[in-house]
Amino acid sequence: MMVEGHPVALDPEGYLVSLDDWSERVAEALAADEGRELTPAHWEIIGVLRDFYQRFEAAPAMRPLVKAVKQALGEEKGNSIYLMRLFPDSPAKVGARLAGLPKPTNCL
Amino acid sequence: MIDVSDSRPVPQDLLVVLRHPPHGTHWLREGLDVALVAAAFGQRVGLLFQGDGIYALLKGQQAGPLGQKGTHPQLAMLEMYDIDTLWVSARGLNERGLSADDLMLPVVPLEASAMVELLQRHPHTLIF
Amino acid sequence: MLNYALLLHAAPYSHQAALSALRFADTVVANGHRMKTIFFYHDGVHNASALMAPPQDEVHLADGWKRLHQEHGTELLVCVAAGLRRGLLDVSEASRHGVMSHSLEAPFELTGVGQLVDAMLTSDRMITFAP
Amino acid sequence: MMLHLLNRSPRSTATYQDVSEAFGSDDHLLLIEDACYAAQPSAGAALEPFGGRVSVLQEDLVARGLAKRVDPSVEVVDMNGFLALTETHERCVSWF
Repeated sequence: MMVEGHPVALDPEGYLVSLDDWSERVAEALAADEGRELTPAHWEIIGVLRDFYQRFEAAPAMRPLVKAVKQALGEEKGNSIYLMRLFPDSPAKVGARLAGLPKPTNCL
Repeated sequence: MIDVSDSRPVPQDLLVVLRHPPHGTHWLREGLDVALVAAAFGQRVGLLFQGDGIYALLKGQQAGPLGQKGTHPQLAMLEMYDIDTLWVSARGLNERGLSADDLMLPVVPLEASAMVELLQRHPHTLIF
Repeated sequence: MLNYALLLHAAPYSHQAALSALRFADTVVANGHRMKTIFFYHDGVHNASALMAPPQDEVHLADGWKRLHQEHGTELLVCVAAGLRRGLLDVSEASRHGVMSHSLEAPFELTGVGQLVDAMLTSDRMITFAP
Repeated sequence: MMLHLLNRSPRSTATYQDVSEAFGSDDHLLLIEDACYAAQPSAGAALEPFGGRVSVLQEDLVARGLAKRVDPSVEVVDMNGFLALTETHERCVSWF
């Protein structure tokens, strides 16, 4: 994938090979790649995910993601319905990809 | 919220006993992974730190050489998985010259008799 | 009849524990119980290696586990997180991770730790064998 | 009532201490693999905390040349005996 003239390596599932490559432009390109456009609501959650990884060195499963969103953004966003609407299929996996976190290890 | 200040430990669905120190082996990491996954699946999980496993809780830990991940971020994350019941062997703590102030998370020290009861009262126990 | 699950942490040929677990599993079925699940975790994931080639005069552990599956329907579950780190990948994980080859085949299955929790909740007995 | 499986030589005193901390008055200890060495009379103190509720796995004992070196207080069981202990004890934990 090319972002602003620089190559960004992705693994076969579209996760960043090197987490240091992440930037907001890269996140937008990753989202465009799967036909999404990032709104301020998405960016809020991406921020929570990146903060989670900074603190705990792991991508969250769904349950702790909901809890982290609740703590950061309040009750109305800290629920799985809201997150599923923003990131259909699997908020924990899709979110981790867009936020430049390691691929969740499939343990969940 | 489960009240752990009671002298009788309140059993959870699963007790994970951690007996190995961080960094030297992968036991602690993989034991904590089981605890986290069980909690993500909605099980109530309690942790018991015994022997050198108590060193998992020591303050001031860092990543190891070559960026080896520590287990302290995993421990800090327990709260996000609603694992807030942490027991520690009182004897193990004393033998290592440690007190609760030296540890990164609040724990409930248990005397030997309470530890026996802890194991007896949990329906499932895994030791790492 | 009881449903048994085993949790195996030990690599083959490094420690007796893998042999102990296989011996125990054989004893479980010989006594009319059900050997429901064997979960391979920690270094135990190496028991699932399709590339294992021990000398002819030693027990072939991977074949031993497969025999339990074939004769008694035992599930052979390998922790995917522990396996990937240690080079145990099936065809789909190999392509998912862009590596050239795979080292794990049916009847071994790569699964999450959630399956271990499930095995614990749905079996009558869970016995751990560790190095 | 719990079955404790132990596989370490009695030289691993820390492991024996951890088991003894968690060993209840109705519990039973089964020595397998290198823990067979603890079944010798000379290992004496290692098994003191377990109040005579100790078995050892025969085939591991025999393999190690210890068949005739078992303390009389330790019960010798074969693999079927091992299985029987897991039948009568609802929960089993392993120390290593």
